Amino acid sequence: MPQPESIFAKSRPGRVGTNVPTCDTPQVDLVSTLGDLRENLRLPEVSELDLLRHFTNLSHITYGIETGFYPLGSCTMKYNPKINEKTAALPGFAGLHPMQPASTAPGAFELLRSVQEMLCEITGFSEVTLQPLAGAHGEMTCLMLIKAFHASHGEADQRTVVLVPDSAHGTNPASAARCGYSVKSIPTDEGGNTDLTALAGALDGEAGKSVAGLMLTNPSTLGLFEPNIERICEMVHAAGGQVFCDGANMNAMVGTTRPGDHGFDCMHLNLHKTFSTPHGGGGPGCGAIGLKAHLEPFLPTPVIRRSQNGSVWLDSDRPNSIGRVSAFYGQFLMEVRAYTYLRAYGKEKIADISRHAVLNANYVMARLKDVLPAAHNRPCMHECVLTAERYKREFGVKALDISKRLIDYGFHPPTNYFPLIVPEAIMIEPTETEAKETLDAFCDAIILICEEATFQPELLHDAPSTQIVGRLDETKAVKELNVTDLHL
Amino acid sequence: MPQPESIFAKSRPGRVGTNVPTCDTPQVDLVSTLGDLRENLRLPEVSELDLLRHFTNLSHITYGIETGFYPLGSCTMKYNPKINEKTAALPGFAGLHPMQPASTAPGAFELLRSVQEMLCEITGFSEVTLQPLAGAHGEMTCLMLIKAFHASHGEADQRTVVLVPDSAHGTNPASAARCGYSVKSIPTDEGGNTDLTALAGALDGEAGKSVAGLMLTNPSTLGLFEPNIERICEMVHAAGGQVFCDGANMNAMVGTTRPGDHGFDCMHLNLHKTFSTPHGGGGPGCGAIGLKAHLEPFLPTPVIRRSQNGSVWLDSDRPNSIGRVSAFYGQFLMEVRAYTYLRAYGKEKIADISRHAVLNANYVMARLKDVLPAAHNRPCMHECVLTAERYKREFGVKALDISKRLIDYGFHPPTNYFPLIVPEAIMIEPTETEAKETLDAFCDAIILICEEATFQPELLHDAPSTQIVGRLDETKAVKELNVTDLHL
Amino acid sequence: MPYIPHTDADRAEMLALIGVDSIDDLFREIPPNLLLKPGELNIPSALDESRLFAHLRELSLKNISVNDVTCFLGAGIYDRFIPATVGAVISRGEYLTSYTPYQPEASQGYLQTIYEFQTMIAELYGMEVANASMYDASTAMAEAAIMAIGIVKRDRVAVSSAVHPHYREVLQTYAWALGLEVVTIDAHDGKTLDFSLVQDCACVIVQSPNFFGTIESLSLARQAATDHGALLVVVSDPISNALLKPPGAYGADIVVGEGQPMGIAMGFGGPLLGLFACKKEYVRQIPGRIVGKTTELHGDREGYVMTLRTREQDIRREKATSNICTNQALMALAATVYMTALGKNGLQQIATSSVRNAQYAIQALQSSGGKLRFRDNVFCEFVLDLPADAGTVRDELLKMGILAGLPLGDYYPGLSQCLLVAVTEMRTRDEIDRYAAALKKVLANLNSKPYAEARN
Amino acid sequence: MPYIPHTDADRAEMLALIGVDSIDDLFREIPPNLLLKPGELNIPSALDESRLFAHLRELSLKNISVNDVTCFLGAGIYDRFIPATVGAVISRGEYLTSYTPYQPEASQGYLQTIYEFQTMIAELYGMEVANASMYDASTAMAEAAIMAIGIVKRDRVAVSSAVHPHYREVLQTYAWALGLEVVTIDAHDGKTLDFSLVQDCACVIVQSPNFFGTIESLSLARQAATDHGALLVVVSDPISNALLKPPGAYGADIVVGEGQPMGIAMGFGGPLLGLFACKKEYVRQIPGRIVGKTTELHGDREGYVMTLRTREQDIRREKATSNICTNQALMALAATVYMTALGKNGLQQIATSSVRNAQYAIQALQSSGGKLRFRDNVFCEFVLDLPADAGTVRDELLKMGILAGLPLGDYYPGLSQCLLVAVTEMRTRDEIDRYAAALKKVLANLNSKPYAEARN
Ligand SMILES: Cc1ncc(COP(=O)(O)O)c(C=O)c1O
Ligand SMILES: Cc1ncc(COP(=O)(O)O)c(C=O)c1O
Repeated sequence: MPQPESIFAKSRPGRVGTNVPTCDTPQVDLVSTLGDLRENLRLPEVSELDLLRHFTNLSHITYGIETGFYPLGSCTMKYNPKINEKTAALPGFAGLHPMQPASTAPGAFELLRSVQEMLCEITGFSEVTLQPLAGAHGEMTCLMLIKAFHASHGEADQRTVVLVPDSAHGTNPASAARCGYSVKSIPTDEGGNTDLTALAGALDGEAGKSVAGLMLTNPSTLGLFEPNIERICEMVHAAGGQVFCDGANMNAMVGTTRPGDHGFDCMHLNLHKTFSTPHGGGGPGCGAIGLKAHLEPFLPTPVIRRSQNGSVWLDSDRPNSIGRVSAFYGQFLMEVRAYTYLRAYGKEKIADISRHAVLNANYVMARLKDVLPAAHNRPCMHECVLTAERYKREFGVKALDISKRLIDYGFHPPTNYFPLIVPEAIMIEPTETEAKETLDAFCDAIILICEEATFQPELLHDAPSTQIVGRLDETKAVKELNVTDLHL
Repeated sequence: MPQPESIFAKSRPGRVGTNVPTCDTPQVDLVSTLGDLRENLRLPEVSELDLLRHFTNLSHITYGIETGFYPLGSCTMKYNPKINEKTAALPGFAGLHPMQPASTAPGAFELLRSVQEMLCEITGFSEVTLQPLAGAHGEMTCLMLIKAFHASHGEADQRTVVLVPDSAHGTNPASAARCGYSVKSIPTDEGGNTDLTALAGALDGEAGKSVAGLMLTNPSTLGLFEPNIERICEMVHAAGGQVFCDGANMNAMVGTTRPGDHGFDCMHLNLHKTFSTPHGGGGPGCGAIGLKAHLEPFLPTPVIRRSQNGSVWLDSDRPNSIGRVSAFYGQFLMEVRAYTYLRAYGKEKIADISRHAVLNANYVMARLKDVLPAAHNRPCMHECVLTAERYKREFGVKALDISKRLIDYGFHPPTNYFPLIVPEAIMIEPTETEAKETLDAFCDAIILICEEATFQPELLHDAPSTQIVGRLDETKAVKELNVTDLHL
Repeated sequence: MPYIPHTDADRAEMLALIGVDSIDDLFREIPPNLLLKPGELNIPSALDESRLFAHLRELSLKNISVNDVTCFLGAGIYDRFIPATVGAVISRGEYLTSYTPYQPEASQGYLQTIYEFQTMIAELYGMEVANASMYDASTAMAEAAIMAIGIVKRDRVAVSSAVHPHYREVLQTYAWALGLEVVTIDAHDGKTLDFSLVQDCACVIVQSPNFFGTIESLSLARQAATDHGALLVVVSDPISNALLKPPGAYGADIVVGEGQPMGIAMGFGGPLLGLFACKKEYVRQIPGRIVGKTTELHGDREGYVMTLRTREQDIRREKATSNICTNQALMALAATVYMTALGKNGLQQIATSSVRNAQYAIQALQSSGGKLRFRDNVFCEFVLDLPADAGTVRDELLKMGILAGLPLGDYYPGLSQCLLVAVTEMRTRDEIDRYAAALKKVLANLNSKPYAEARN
Repeated sequence: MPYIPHTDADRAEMLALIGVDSIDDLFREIPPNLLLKPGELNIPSALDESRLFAHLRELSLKNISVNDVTCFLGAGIYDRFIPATVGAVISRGEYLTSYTPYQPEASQGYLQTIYEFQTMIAELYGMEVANASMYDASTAMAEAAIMAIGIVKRDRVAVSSAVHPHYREVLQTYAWALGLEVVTIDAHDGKTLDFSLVQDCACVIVQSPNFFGTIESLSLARQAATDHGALLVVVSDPISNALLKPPGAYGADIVVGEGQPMGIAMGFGGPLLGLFACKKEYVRQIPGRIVGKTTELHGDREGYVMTLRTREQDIRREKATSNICTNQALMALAATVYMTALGKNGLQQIATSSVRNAQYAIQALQSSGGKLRFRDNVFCEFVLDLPADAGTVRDELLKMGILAGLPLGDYYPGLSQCLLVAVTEMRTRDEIDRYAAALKKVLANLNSKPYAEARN
């Protein structure tokens, strides 16, 4: 396949790619109506067919879940059911204006409220809001609730520190910073759990009084369930702090255990992970949050409620609200998908999600244990974190090289170098929607690659060799920054 | 890319690929209700995701118009607008049952009748029926009308021969045979036109009395307009025969000239060619036919009519009808697409179709004239027929080799070895929806290939080398016939 | 026009290279009197995409679709479950916009799906081979008759009156054109029992489940065909084959059917999908495309090609086994995805649900005043005898949101008080109960009103 | 469950290899008191696909959508033409189901579309660089303010009251969390003129066309920003940029906007598309993903990668330029297809049509009893002053099938008789006439009835 051309290179002045609406109102003089006009507008001009060819051929060099196995750790690349796309496309959902009178969209509010209620039940929290637009946005919203909570006790100025484990995802400290908090890192112990001594130290005495809260990922980014979770929550609470759960790993827990029961005060969810709204190449995400009653007063506006009689209403009279965190009701059409997904499983089958996600991850871990040992010798949850340290040490082969070589074998690589605390980390999250044969084929490929690493390491260094391009020069990309088509 | 597995190889007992409707009526004993039951049912059992991966990956090794240029002569591989797919999917069309009371589908009948009327206007015939399901089916229906016409004059037994030019598409003689006619071949003259002397001979005296009609493709399959068309029709009519137009090449004529005005009595259309209903990998086709008043009594039932007051009605009282040629109203959802297409062009732009189709074909012919001369030195219509005879003679390179090599350059090959009367025929139909740059890239590739043919003929013999498989053994396919998965 | 990419500059450059002054010049071989003037055609004006969609939507909303009413109408076209994956696959541009895979190396994906389709259809019907598709069941049946004529060398075919009337009409049209004779075997009590007319026929054609929903005795038919030296052609709803002993197991020579129930929208009856399977010994007489597996000429990778091409019109011309060229590939793909999605269990499940729903409906509708007309086993469709004109009852029920079935009077004059009722897996107990209640009401009204006359 | 492929045999083999007896064993590290019992969760029961779709369809039909009424409501979200090609592209599984292109070699296609998106957005806004997308315009604006704070090192931002009220609310939320101050510049007669409050601010934020539809004087804003040592942040509807001199040409430092009008369904306000562009000198402060062009490490083929990654949270953690991770890639792809489909001419055409339609509507609605509230140039949205409560008028017009606009009273207490009216290219003269006629009727009724009290 030849290198694809830029859409601008395909452009010819005067071509059109669609039949835009005609206009039957009188002409106007644009200058006198609008004022200063622009000089030119360099957008592509191509026919409909050439448009479709461009994007069709580019899709052929884009790896998606429907192309093959995509075990990107921490991202829960599960199957995105096609029925969800059909329901989200219904004109009665897709054609709603967010500022049309609320009374004209009862079906939409019913759906939103139902999603909230199902998520409350699944997470063990008393309220959920769907306003956050992605995981990180949800984290930030949770921290804002925590901030407002402390402020309501007059402790806003005092509690300025957020504790974040060293294994946390980058969005955790970044979200804390976005809320004006300083971040204190909490180490992970040898066994892969939160270091309770260090935590106790951070919560002790004066230090403890400055702590706004702890951001804990459970299961952790090591793919391990935090067995001391109840104790940890108690410790933080005792010091007056709040505990936030990074719920990116909720796929390990759906129907099996509930963060609300663990002692967390609030959590975020990535509906685009756990509840299968499609990742879309990097979004839209969908970041619901769950919280307990004491944080409810601070919920972002507007709040969608259900009254005793079952009807759904919009509560905008929220004097203690942190305010809006996004323009409207969240990623509505993604909520339609999540709703469809939840109703397809139902109470009967919902636990199958976490049970098979965990089964698959443990299976991969077991199959690979001789070539790529797990960072911790414990049952993993929905994902396993392995280390390629030996290959780096002995053969100069890095985790990234193994990943790139996997592309040649037709697989999307796992996550690399995360969590940061595991050297040469390879984080594999198979998800529940993968069949045993797929896992076997993937493990077989890894085992083969590990053999290649030993005998023909250059195969890995030069990988991938089967794609439209070989390994790309990221340093050059930064140094000779080219982020828009300069030939325009 | 590895060779794709069979869907049966991916099957595991107990898997399901969709959530079928549940049942809430009482169980029944199947044996007593139904009688003998089958023993097993070996259908694939895969998950939804594995289903999608299978068909997604197979699509990646399927060349379509949206992948690239597809100049398959005689097939009119033009752009199939996406809006047509949207209108055809409307529940008020897709969800209609053909046997629901006619009074409950006025929109559908209005649409069908409007398609008929537009096609009447475009072809110059007085009536159109949409019942035929593809081009060949339309040919056959036309011949049946002709047969019924002769029968109505008591000439059914006498007129047993159909004249078919030697350049005709294979469906023409086959359709004639399907109507019990014997076929007499009419040669093409040096200039690429119907040999009038031979035609006169076939129509002369007793021979002429046995002639039911002539099946003429205009423009011919040589891509040439038959300049003597009026004369030819007169000659056949004078002998008491009817003239059928194979309208597969209507794309050369839309808005420019009308077969009904040429003297033809009836014609078929391939809506999947001229009117852009998608080819779907080999169908559904869509075979409307047009006819003049004297053939109307014999139309297949039911006939959709418009009364004076504008309302549309179903005429089933047709004593002279040939009867049904298909189960219902034709390829209805394809008619929706054709209607959408016709209304997008409208009277203002409809002629642009033929004008640009002809422009593109002549451009390709002109660009290639030094390497692949046209079979006839005349302006072509919507397609041009070139000959690779020289390459075969001089370098042992066949038209097929050139075609296969084009695949390596990213193009779908043209039609080969048709019409049969041109040695090493390469029949190129670019259609109006291709941009000049695409034609240039294609012509550049052909020129390069012709050079390769001269200096490195093995490149062509071995082509294609870029696909999932190399050239396949068709003889073995026949000898070791394997048309179902024997491993089942 | 976004469908035509040419700019003025393009046109000028192209004309210059061709060496003519204008596009008109390219049409110079057309006699001038045959040329249209610009804008001469009297068709409606162009609509932009947005208005066009609005216009089509409006037209579509004038129709009553199965989304608006509860559908108990079948008669060969069924309101069945279509998995969302079907649309997701067949709308992919690669499948939608490709054509007959004349160049197999560039179409391996599509060819493989056709091969898989053939395998699944053969399996479903219990036959050895199946082709790549026919237009619809009616033409598939006519082709089967003609194929039998060619094999047995007799010019007459026998068809049961319990075969879909439209299919029989199409057969009649085809037969007339070829000068063949069609003899009709009258069914008794909704079932085909007397095969004496098969004598001297090339084949006997029965449908099972037949038009009335009744499961025919295929062993009887097989025996009769053998006795008379005729082939047995069976028309069969593929869904019923999920449960029933398939025609192949009874020794059918050719089996055809309508593939629409397998993942294809009813679409006012088109596009449909003709299924065609036969014994391997007849494969060289089969009409239409067929895909085979082979290997590379100069390698050992496996691949797929269209095969037995010498049967076909483009090579064999008037001697071809059929004139069919373009078939229903995309619909065959839809059915392939459907059969893959449902698989063994899913297909048997929906078939069983249909049987259960139909049995429940038989009970419910009988207690509302209908009577089962025929007593033999049915799959999921049955004939309900009413104490009133079936057309009138159908019309009344339609007003209550129920598409009650097909009045049979137009097809079988003796059955003008009969309604052909289909109950698929899509119907619920509640919907059937509502049908029964509505029927009761309608019958009561008809009996108490001037309508009662209709019964005389 | 078709989403989970495991058979009993699979489970047994897998557990055996892992070396445990049951799936429960794998959860043994979870304290037993935290484990749910099977079926304990109180959520609704499962629905099969067909019933599920029917249920969702029913829910959707409870809503009044733009298919049911004529939409003159805008306020940042617009009913605009969406070419069919947009849906055809973004529904392709490769795009829909991939994720952030961390492995560029396996995602060159998507990366190229993002690079093309950045190019088009930069061009549209007249800026040097654009990022790969933000969540929506409101968060993009808040991020722009925070970015300005980081660049200018002041902890206060100024925003015009004529900026979308929701965006300002979001800004306020973000600012509160960071301890930043937001000062609001009151617009005069619908336009931002007095910039004295920009003093000591890191930036001034104006929207043009602003919330009232009025085209702001960006040269004035630019001058004021420069005078006060602040950055100029402009919020701008991308469609208006097809015609208007873009913010970049006025020297804006950061431009953000809502990409929804470019090929994205209104979808009750989500998913949307935050646009973010800035001067090249600030590119290292930009939030979110950005794609760059580079070449192979060991070759010279060109390719695309995510670049300037050290700005981002996964590498820089609490020092990152933003916490954003997942953005709105698929919506950016939709906008890319949209901009490609319309191109220069199409985009200018629909922008011009919107202007014409709005001007026509201004005339028509004024002759029906409305008054244009502000006198400055508008793009395609304007404030109509009514002789009645705007909410009441809106509700009455809705009964007549017209979604008349946004009553402004909730946002601007002084404007409770004002309606914000948007007129896009989708509206026709006839629809505008019907709006005008309906308004006349409504106003006449309101004046003659007890409603008249509302005017006091
Ligand atoms: C553990 C963890 N937390 C938070 C996030 C942030 O979620 P999002 O990308 O939706 O902002 C991610 C995902 O990327 C994650 O893996
Ligand atoms: C000239 C000509 N006539 C007739 C046909 C038959 O049309 P169809 O394939 O739709 O049956 C074709 C197309 O294949 C053709 O090219």
